[in-house]
Amino acid sequence: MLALLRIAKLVVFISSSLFVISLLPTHSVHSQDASPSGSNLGPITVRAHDTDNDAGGSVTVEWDDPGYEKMSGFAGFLIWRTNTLTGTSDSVEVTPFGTHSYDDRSVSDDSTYSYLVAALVNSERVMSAPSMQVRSAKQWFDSRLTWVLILGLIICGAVIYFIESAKRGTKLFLRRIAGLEAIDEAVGRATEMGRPILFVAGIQDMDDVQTIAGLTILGSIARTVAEYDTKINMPVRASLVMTAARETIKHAYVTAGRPDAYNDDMVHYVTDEQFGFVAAVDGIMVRERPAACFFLGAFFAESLIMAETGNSIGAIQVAGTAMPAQLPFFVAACDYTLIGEELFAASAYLSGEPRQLGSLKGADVGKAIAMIVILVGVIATTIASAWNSESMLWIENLLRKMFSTG
Amino acid sequence: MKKFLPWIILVALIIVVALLPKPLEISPTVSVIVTVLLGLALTGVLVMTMRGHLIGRRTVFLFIGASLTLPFFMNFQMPIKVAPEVQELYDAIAKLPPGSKVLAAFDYDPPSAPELQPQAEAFMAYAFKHDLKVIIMGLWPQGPQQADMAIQKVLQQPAIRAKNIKYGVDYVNLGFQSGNEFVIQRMGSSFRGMFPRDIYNTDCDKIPILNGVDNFSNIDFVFNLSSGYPGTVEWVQIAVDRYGVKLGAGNTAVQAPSVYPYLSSHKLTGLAGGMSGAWQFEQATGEPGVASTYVLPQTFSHMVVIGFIIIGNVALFVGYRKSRQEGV
Amino acid sequence: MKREIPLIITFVAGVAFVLQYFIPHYPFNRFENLFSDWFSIVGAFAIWLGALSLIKLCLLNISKKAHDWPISLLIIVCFLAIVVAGAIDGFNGLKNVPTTSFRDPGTNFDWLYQNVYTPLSATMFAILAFFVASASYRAFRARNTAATLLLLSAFFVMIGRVPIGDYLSAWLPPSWQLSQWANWLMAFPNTAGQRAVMIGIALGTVSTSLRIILGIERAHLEG
Amino acid sequence: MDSAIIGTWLAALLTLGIMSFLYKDNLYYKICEAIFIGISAGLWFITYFWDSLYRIAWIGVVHEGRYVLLGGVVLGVMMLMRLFGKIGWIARWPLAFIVGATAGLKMMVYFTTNAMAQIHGTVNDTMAAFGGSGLYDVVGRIVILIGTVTGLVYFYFSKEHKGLFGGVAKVGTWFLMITFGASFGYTVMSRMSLLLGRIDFLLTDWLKLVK
Repeated sequence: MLALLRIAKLVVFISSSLFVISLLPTHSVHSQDASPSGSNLGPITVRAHDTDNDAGGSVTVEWDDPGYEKMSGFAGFLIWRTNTLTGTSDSVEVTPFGTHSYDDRSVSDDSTYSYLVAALVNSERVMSAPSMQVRSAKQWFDSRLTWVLILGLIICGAVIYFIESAKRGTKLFLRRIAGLEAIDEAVGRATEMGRPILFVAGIQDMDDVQTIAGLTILGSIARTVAEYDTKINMPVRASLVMTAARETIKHAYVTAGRPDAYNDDMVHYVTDEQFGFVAAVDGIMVRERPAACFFLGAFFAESLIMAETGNSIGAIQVAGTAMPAQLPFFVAACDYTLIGEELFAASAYLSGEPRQLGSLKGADVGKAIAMIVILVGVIATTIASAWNSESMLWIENLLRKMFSTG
Repeated sequence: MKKFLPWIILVALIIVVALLPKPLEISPTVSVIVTVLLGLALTGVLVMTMRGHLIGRRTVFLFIGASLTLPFFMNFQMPIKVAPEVQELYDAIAKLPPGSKVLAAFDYDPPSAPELQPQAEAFMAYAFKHDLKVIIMGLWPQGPQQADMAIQKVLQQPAIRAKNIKYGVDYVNLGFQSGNEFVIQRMGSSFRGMFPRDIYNTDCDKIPILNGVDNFSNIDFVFNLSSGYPGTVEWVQIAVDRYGVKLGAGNTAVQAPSVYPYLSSHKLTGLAGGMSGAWQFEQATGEPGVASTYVLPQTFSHMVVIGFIIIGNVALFVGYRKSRQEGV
Repeated sequence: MKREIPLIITFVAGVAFVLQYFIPHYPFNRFENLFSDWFSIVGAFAIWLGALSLIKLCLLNISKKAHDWPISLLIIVCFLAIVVAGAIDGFNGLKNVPTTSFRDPGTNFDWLYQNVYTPLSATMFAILAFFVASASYRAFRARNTAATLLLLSAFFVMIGRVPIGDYLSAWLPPSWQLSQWANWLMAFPNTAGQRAVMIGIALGTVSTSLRIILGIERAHLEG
Repeated sequence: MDSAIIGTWLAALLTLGIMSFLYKDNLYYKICEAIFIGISAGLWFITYFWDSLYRIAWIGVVHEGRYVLLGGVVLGVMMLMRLFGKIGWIARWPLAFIVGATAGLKMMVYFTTNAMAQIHGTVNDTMAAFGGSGLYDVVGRIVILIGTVTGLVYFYFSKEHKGLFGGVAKVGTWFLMITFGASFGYTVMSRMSLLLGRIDFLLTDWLKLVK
């Protein structure tokens, strides 16, 4: 049985090889005949295959140039396509100098195609043999992202593992973040002074994770505010944020047992315009003189205008953002600043919920991996370049491959 | 009396301005005197601060205002040196052969125009003079309008007017498309899908310059002028990372530091950052424009800010010594 | 049920959008575009809530004859003026062949945009210059090591980025001049700090996103 | 007077009005602020109307037959239910969808372009340090290595900043401070440029003092 199968395979192989061989010479002769006088360059070989990692509708054509590009009068390669189901042919594209592959995105997944590539030299066409038949297809997985998937699963797995173990009651150590105590202190001072607090959750919409982190912090601040019966004023720049912030504060008031003290106007929309919003916030600051200002979310250039105005009225200011460009201004003008990741961590800290804290531990695993990878990579490179170590070179290349995203 | 002081100053200022000759220009000698006076005033502030009188915000504001206004009337020349990342940007553009298709993404609005508009003008002038075909688009609603303003301005240059630049042949403005980075994403598969018509509602199939342009592989260079989100970061993340285009950028000075990592990882080919990037770019392309007239006021204001920082630190140091002496 | 459904929606949407990142196959390849379209449509509806909140507060001020009530009236007048101008310009534009936009040059909307909106927003942005100066006067003091480093690096970048930096250091060999120091500072130590912040932010985003998807972080959905 | 001159005067007066805030809060500023809020809120309102409701939803559904966009309309209408007390809770559904989708989308984008690409960049930079392209590069790339790793140590929450670990974290904060200083220094220039633009407008276009 097995022997039969082998024989069958051999027959197929030989006959197909013969078929290909029978085709080849005629075409190469043809192409040499057609080539411009004085040159005896070999044929252009063409391969066509389904474009990898895409949503279908695209075929990649690749070819080798035996040297036509170097000839004077070379004008480009013409790509010629035949739809083998309908038999229609058309030219697809003329590629410029130096290009040896082309993604034909005008194909249909329901047809099969065959491609020819012709070198255009002095208004002559030097044709290649036709490529094998090819059909484009959709892929279910982008194989370039394999390492992203693996590393992502490790980190997400770590986050979920620590969330679960925190849920089961495992004590997790996390160092304290300077600035978090300041939040309660600031609310307390506003209460003492009988002045309102001002909360700005950044100027981005709900499609920014920083805004959501800011709202979570708002949740715990609002609980304290509700208990102390302090006034809170929250101007917002996007209507969706307004709705979400109202939900957040309302929930805090309900939890604190004072649903009657809640009022929708605590959160009010001003304008979607960045600087119009700033003008309004500045106005609120100098007129209402809040005792504490919170700037937690995604900020842009307005960060310093608000923080300096807040500084000039002598408010306690706590800021936090993951916009690297704005951090310096908050650091310079505010009393406490949550730097980058600390903004995301703060919401978990303040909730005090073990599951939230567990997720921070998971992110730390990611940082540990990052540090180890960087250090291993550096040591491997050093050894590889100093002693020509093969195994170190292998590690170096593996790391490069793992983390290359392009 | 004190209540009316600002108004009196205001009225006096208006009278002075009305009496001034127009346009006003100060001779080099007077310029030097004004500079020295400004320096003396700063020294006065230093002495006051050392004696323990911290000056108020308003005095700082006044100094900044003066240091930015007065140099406009002065006559000085400052040498300009081109930074390597600006040179890299210029080299990348200069390497493009005539007829190359350049996608210019205008992702900023009027507030950032002082920094980015000069870069836009220098770029457009260079492109027109060297026969680069420019395709304009914007991820910010006001971006394409800024592009149009830059074009109208450079088209008035005699050398460019002589080239007989034609809309649709030498450049096209595709307008704004909402959707932030998703727009770039979709352009990766099809430009037409995202921009079926140009800003004037003309079908893109009828615009000669767009012939054969359907995705990033038909574009030789992308030049992005950006002042925030969406901007250069998104272009790097999607157009460069996923579609491998060559990208150069002009950024506001604030945005620039956050894209430096991409410059050293070679995802970004050249960067002009802020106003100094603008005048260096003007210098590199040989298109001196408005940025070059800002060199002097900019330098003055820098000096004043640095002066204030030094004053603050001298005061701190003197205060520190004093408190130690008193402690002993 | 009222509480569970939003959490289920969040979970399903979150997982679907993680998956679409890896799957080029239809319909996953359409998700990002679909989200951007849906998001801007929802935004267009939601802005009614915002605008009504703004107008309500202004009307409240006016009816109470609050201290600044004419200012509130001015806000409503300006709001309506540009909305009406934009609406009329837009509908007129639909009649043209080919259609024109409400923000084309020459429309009333454009006049308001150019002469009212632009100077206001540019000036609000520009007064930052004053605040930067007053903040640096106060904050850039060499109080401790960290503050000294902040001060020094700001100093080198500031002076290295204007011609006068090279003017002052002209006596040094070209590769040691102040602009080179500024370039080096921007290219290396600055990149290092940026990278640490960026990697931290990325991991913070991952853990926050997971908390959101798993329904642990849900302050915005309760109430 | 033609509308261009009125426009220039209006723009100049509004510019001065905003600047008067630097002296102190006053009626002139309040008026400019009110105009700004009203005009800009209206501007976004009408822009959303034409760009999203008309151009995406109406054209998309009615003219192009993309019925999938109706999903967005449904979510939008749910959002508006906020206005009607009883059924207002349904506004949480669109919110839940947007937040969930954002979380999924941003998680992967940040993970690849911020975390992975930056780790890759750091390893690559250090490798390039051995290329021997002069002191400038070699020292710089080693600085990148030290700065990135110590900076990450600062953001590590699971261990108290004490002893050697605390020392390393301290170096990390130094790098953060250098980064912040550089950004700040760079920004000073940028901000001056913006103000220059306004002063240029006042002096040139309005007062005509400068050519």
